[in-house]
Amino acid sequence: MVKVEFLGPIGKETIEIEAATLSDVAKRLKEESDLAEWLDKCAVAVNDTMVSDLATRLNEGDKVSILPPVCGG
Amino acid sequence: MVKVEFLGPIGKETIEIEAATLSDVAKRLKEESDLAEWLDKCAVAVNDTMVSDLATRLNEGDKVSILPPVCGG
Amino acid sequence: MELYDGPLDVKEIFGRWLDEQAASNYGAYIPFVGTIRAEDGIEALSFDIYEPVLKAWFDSWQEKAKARGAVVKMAHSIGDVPVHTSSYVSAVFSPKRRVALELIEEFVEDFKANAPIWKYDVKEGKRIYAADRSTPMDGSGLLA
Amino acid sequence: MELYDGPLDVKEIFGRWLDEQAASNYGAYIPFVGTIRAEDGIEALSFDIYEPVLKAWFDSWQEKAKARGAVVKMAHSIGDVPVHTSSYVSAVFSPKRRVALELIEEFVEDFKANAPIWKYDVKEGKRIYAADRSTPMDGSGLLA
Repeated sequence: MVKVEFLGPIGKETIEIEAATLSDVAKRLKEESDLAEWLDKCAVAVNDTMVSDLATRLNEGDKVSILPPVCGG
Repeated sequence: MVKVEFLGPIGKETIEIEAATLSDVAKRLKEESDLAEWLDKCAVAVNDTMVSDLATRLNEGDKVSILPPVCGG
Repeated sequence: MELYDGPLDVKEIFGRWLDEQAASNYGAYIPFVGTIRAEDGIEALSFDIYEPVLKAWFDSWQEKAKARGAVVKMAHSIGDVPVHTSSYVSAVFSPKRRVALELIEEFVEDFKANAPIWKYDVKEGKRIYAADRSTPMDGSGLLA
Repeated sequence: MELYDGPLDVKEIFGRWLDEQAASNYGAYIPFVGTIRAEDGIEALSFDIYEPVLKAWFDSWQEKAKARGAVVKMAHSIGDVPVHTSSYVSAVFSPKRRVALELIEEFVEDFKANAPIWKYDVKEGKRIYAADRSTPMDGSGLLA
């Protein structure tokens, strides 16, 4: 199981899912209708490191963070 | 008569000369050997306004300032 | 990197950073102070921060700055920051003017684009996500 | 425009400018602080200023800044400024981040190129004109 957390304004509770790669996470999250407006503009971190490859492998207990559009300052 | 003052590191006393235009000032200053190293890198102000035209007319009592290379900050 | 609940004490931060670097023989110190403007009837802005990724972002900037002989610093608010108070201070110290001027621009622009911070307007006590002013981070859309 | 004999009280200047603009609804405040580096065995730098032309230069910058909705400020030292103390502070206040970042760079670079200020190294109490670091102002060579 990996943990998927939704940051900032997404306002969705953390979920736990089975996933061997980020591809699996993508497939699973596309089923969630409340994420439809978010996924195409969100970045992704695995264990707090930003990632850019769907083939990224995940291990038991990993944390996947979904980061919506930002505006610091 | 116009007054010509030499700013910053030039270290030359103010002089008074007869001059109807800046051209006249240029002619006169080229005669001063201690200015030989300075004139090609100095800018000029008339009555504290920067000027860029040798034809600038001068009136009795005007102040011409000779400004050597700068380095503020 | 410094995070504070609520508005920043800008003078304290500016002065402390100045003192910290007093012996480092820098030639240029450029802070950037971001202050909440009164506009669109807001009372405040409010901020969420994801600290672990912000820390990684800032650490990578410290490395980039170090490679150019410079030092970067930043402070940001968490939660509500009323109009006309400050939520953000960043700074560059560098031996050289040019490096400092270039770095402060790159640092602030990359901060706006990639620091994991979410902004909300506060109106009548309600938090409204500033969607129109927010930017997808580099690499967004990976899961879409 | 503020001129001081000797080193600047940077914290006082930074804080006072901040307070002066507190109600002006700016979004970005970017000061630039120039500090004397210890190098080449100097004890201090020393400065001559021709105030009337500096004032005219600064006034024209206030107009340029105003046309872009911004405010510029500057302070500079006259005479000796020991190493590790500051001789120069300038600043931009602007509603917008981009304008502030662009203006501070243009303002500082034009200051270096065209502010009528002459710099001297101070070594063993002697003032030596910093010829190698000085730049002819725009329009130089008119009389040559």
